[in-house]
Amino acid sequence: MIIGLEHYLVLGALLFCIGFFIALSKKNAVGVLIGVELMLNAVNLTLIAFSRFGATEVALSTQVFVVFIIAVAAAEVAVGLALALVVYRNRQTISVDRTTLLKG
Amino acid sequence: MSDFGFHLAFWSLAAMTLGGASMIIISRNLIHAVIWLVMSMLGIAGLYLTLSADFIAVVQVLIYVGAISVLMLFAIMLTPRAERDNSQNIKTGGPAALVVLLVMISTLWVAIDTDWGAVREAALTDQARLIGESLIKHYILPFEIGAVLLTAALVGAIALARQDDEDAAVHAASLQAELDGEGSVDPVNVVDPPIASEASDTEAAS
Amino acid sequence: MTDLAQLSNVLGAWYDFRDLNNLQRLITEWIAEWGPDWLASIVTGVLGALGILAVIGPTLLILIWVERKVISRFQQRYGPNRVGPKGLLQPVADAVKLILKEQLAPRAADKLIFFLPPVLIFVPGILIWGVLPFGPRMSVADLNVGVLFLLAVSGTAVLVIFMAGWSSNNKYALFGAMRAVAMSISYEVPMVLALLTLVVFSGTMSVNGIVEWQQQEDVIFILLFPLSAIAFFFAASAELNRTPADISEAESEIVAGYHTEYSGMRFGLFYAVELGNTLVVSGFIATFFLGGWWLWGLDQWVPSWIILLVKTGAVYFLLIWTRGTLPRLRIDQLMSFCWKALVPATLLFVVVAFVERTLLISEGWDTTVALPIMAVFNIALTLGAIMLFARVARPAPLRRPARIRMAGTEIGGLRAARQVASRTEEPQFQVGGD
Amino acid sequence: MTTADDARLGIQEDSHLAMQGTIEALTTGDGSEPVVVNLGPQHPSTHGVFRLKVTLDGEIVQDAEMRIGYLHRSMEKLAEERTYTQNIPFTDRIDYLAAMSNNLAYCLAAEELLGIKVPPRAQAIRVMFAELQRVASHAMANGTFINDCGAWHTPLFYMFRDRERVLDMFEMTCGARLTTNYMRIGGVAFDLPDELLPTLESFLADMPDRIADYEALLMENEILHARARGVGVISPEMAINSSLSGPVLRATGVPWDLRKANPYCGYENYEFDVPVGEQGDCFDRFLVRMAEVKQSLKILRQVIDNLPDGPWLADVPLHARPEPGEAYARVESPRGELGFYLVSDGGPAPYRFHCRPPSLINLTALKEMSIGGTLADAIVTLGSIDIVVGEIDR
Repeated sequence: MIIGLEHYLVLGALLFCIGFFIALSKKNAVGVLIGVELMLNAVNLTLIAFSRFGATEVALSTQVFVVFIIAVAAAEVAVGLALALVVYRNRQTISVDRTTLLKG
Repeated sequence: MSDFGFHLAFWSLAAMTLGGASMIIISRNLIHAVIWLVMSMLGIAGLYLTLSADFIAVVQVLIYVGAISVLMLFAIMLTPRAERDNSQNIKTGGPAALVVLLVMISTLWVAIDTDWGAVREAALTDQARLIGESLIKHYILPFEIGAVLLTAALVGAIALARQDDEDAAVHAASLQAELDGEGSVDPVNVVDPPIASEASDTEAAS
Repeated sequence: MTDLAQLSNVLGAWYDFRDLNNLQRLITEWIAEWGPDWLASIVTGVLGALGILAVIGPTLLILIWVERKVISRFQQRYGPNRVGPKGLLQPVADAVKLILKEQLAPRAADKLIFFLPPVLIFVPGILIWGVLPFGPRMSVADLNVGVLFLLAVSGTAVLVIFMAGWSSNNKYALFGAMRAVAMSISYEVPMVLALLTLVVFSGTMSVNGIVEWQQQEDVIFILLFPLSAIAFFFAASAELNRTPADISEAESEIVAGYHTEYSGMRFGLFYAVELGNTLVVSGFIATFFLGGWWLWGLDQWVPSWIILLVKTGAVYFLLIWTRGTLPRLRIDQLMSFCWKALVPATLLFVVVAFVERTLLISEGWDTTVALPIMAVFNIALTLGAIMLFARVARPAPLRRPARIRMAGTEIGGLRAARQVASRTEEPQFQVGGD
Repeated sequence: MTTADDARLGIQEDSHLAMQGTIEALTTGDGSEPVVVNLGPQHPSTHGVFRLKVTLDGEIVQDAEMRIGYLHRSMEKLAEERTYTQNIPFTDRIDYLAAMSNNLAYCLAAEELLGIKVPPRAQAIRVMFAELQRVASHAMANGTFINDCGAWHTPLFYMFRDRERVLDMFEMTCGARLTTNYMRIGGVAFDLPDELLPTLESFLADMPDRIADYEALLMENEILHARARGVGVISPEMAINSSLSGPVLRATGVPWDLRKANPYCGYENYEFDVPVGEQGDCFDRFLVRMAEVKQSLKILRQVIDNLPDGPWLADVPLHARPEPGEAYARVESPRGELGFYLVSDGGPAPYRFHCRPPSLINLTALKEMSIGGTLADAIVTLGSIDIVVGEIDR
């Protein structure tokens, strides 16, 4: 049978859920960031699938949109890791559940 | 592309992506997790190729595999070995799995059930040029805002990660205090460590 | 259609070696007649890959010999001449020796990540060859995002080096891996910017498109953008971890860097990929800046891939030359040189390229007249930039000249030292300083 | 994080990898523990079996601790059972890169103990071979120094080419290239062979333009400047306090050379100069060694021009028994002040045989020079001090 749009959507949904679960359950800040990355990638995949199987004039704008998502994701990871470093420096730990205290 | 080749590519790449992602959940060591992430990213880049979005595939490899994963590895290297535990939090694991299951069922049902009116037209050719032009022509404003965002993130990350001397002094003092067991040191009146006072006069030689 | 294409269509016979594409096209057409179409696509893929491996395999062996012989000539010695006629079988002997050696693995090493790198490091090494055009239609995959593909794949090599260094649980290897990662990440920026000037000027991102633009305009990019060529050359030699930037495997400092713990054929793989990468990068330098398979019309008679191999050989000799003679830079000097010298230089030339490109198109200047003027302007700009950098960016200790004085009659301790230092006449020996 | 802090901060203790144990005393600014790297006895650039335990914060050296003794052959004890003449071959193996200077220093000490006068021809021959040895040893020192800076052995091979010519001359006269064993108490073992002087003449004729090549190639090399200038700096006061000697001391600006300060073997009637550096960094040591080679060639020229003839060995009884007493003779070896201290109790063998190795004493300054620099700088500094492990461990 032909590889249609549904195949990619199912794949994207599965990937999103795995990323979501990782983001929720991991104890390490970097682990959470990995989860978030996976979720973003899943969204990109579904977007590109739509652009391929949708009407042509909509295809270009979705690809531009995906470029922006990738840029934002990169910026987000950079700032997230910098935050993790600062948290480590003050709390000597970056495990998410041990830094529950918002201290001034 | 011939049907058989396309099928082979799609299913192998799908297995690679989902396998990599699920291994992240299982692997104990954080660096293993990042390497499995890289594998699933490569899988996704391959999937973009099967969707004939070659510019996005190359950008994906360049940014995710080339830069972001190395950034994560650097972050992991900067924190000591004790923090490299990739284990789940057992207490919150249960409810999280429930929520994820709920989300999964709803998205899958929506994905399969609705009629997307998918039409398989010829893919765009020479996407790099088209994307470039549209970035400059129609999406010039988001393009500029994106540039500002990236610079802000860059400066922010550096400002956060950088450690100037005053912080170092506070930090070293608090560590020392903990060693001596006098409780925490308030950062205001931290005395700078005595700098080697006997400035050797080197006027003789130079 | 360039005249070459018409000519080869007329001839089009498989024995016309000026364009190896004929052979492949004939075979696929023959298969398409009787066999299923997926077999044809598989055969073309296999032929393309075999073509590349045919190029890499023997040249790697010969290159090991060439490199050792050329460096030995620099060092007033003979180089390998015992094994086989004039030492030609030395690389074979090395390979056999490495295969027979025992493959050690450190006990506490991370098994999975320790065994993967020697295999994975081949992936970028071979993938890059796909985009190198040997002739007008003779490139394995003429992607229209060729330049970006080249950068993306060479980016992944960094990750494999990190895995190798981190997993072998050895301090030297970890130092080597961290240095290699930090350096290649920061040297990717000048590489991207240097290629950006070419992409802007030739209008396409496909590597073959750049070569065809040079053929069309009868100019090679090294004349138009000399500083980008120098920056790309240095950044590429830094990516390849070759002197003067081979700090990630600096023998004198960290033994063998990230492949300290690898022995036997695993080390052999690392070594072979390193040479293969050097070959393909010198191929790309020849393609981007020296005009690749085109040489002012010579490519009508001489097969184009021979022209490319000759140019690649020339650039490869340059890489051996720098490796044989220059000492190594420290990691912080490399970083500061990259960010303080290469990045501004290439940024400058990106701006220059944009300006000149718009002049060419919007003003509609005739390229045969405009390009030489721009070339002269760019070369002057390059010399000016290098002079400025040499003067401005000298670190403090280098600003004062190093002076040697003769003590003459004052022999003694500190008092004599002050007398010698306070002497006013011209020191016997002065070096460096501005 | 002690448990008290946890309670105060209200953090539940469930992750089994919590930070146990106290923070080490030597923590760096941001709490990551420093790395201790072993530039172990088996390392390509430690010039022999010598271990440097380096504590690093990132690439910056915080502490460098030296471990020596891997090449200890207890020569000084063995020498006490052998007669004065039998000890001469030991001295070749103490500093195997400058055997002639070792022989010379030991023979001077023995002659002072025995009160023997050395004939003028022997003194001139001794000066000639001491200076030839300096040229060979400096060629080796500068070659390996640049090699530590990373140049792939190319300058090293050029300098080895000159060293080979000197070693051929040694082989011509005393049959051995490295462990020459050429000098005897009271003079030298054999007279000069006839073909030595022409070879020496051609050597002196070629060397100037060879040195001009090195100066052209190496002096203006920007990367060498970047790697060696301002690295491993030591101040004149510190140099004198830690009793450094040789090119390492002269590079800091202190003009101290034994051949001028306390002339031996007739150095006072040769006219030569003592090159002195200014900054006391690695590059100045390199320059001082280059200039010294030129001065040695000047001395060799003068030695050949007025080589006295006559006996080359004073008549000394085979088993001379010096009356009880002690003697200390020192020589300007290529690495610095090499001294031999002999105590005799009237017997045929020395009661005490001690050698002052310049490499060991110059090495003590390595820690002070390399702290604050990077790991690469420490290796370059070690190379510029030019140590010989045989001399350090004896």
